[in-house]
Amino acid sequence: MAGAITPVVRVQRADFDMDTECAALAPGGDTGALVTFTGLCRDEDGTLGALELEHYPGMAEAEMTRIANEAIERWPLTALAAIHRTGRILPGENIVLVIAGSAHRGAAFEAASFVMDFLKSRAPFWKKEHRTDGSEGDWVEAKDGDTAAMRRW
Amino acid sequence: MAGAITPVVRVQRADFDMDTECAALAPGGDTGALVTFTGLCRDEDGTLGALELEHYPGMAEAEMTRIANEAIERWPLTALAAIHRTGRILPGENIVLVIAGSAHRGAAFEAASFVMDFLKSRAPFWKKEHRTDGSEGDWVEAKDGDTAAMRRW
Amino acid sequence: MPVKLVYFAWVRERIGSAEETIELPESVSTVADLLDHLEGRGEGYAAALENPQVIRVALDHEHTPHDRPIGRDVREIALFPPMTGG
Amino acid sequence: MPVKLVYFAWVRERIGSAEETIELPESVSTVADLLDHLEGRGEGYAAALENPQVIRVALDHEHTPHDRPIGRDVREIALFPPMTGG
Repeated sequence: MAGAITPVVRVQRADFDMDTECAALAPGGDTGALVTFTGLCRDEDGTLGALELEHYPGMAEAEMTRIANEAIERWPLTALAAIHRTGRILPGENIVLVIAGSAHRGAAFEAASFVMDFLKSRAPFWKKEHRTDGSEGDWVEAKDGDTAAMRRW
Repeated sequence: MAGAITPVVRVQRADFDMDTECAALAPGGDTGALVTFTGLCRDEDGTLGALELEHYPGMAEAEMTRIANEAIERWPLTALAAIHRTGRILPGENIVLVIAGSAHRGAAFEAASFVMDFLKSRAPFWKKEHRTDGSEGDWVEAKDGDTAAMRRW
Repeated sequence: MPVKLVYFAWVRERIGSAEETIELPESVSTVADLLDHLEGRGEGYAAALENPQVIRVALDHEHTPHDRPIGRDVREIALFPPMTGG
Repeated sequence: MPVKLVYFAWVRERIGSAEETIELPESVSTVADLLDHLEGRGEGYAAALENPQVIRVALDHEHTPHDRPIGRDVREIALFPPMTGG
């Protein structure tokens, strides 16, 4: 890549859609591969009413930008975006979107996977569960597997 | 997974869009991760006028379905689609779309990557290049790296 | 027994035909035998099949190695170069 | 020197406050010292910080290990549980 690209990083309450975000990236004529990752709110067999997504304003964007720039250093990317929602999110709704573009598919897959692994373990977001039975749910606990996923890079 | 899903497999001239295809899959409440791969026609620094995509009707769909079903056997997927365009495709246009949904991100990333690797080396499609200088281009040659990519699975 | 042959990409261009139906001679038992037989059918075939090891063959829509016999029930045999889709 | 403390998720809930500005005592040099100091400030703090090893700390928006000194120019210190975004 001649000249490193600038990643798109956003934290927002509103939903996003993939086609709009990919088009906005305008990844250019050298892009042969575009990988998107969308993280969705699972319904936990009907027991989950909603997730409440809390974040650390300022640091969330800063940390996402650090992760994105690390990916841009490691792979020859033509486009990179990381968008994370906050607030109340219902089962089936989108939580997070990562887009990685490159000339070839290997770099696009790896960069998207890398960004997601680091987002999970390093970006300051926390999920609280609200149950369909009306009881206040718990804060979601971090998974050991997520730290392991990050360490493989 | 209770009950294996049925993959969506299509060969078509028309373009596709990711959001429509993902919505049509209706991946269900257990889907926490949705990975898409889009293969695009690169402009080869302005020298490529168009790609002509030839395919073997009948076998293309059959082979894509075999690859998709193999992925469904190997990973706990909630959704899987593979859509490949044929005919004349201009630089910047879409060629292929793979979508893989799962409860967790690892399976979705791996399944999408697996399907792409096998599509490249096993699905009967061939690309011919038309040059911007008007000369008839060559048939694109298969890359050794693509066979290697397939063998890692 | 008549069998339909279909050709794709530069195999099709060099042979100069997209499909034809031929009678398989008794001497043709495996896929490799068929490629040998076809190569002798003229200049276009010879050009298409000069490096038989790169030619991919599908029997009734399934990839098939060159050392496999061609079953008596096979109806369509496809010859083509390595795939470059995706 | 006054420093702004911000709390998130169950750290915020247990402490019962989202942010406050305190004067860092001379005895507090590292991040670990700060956690020790805060734990003694009352029941809510004790509940939030009973397992200090799980608490993540950011100095001016950067993740910081517990053994690091807190620089004199630090303006905002955040305490929170392990992240669960994505």
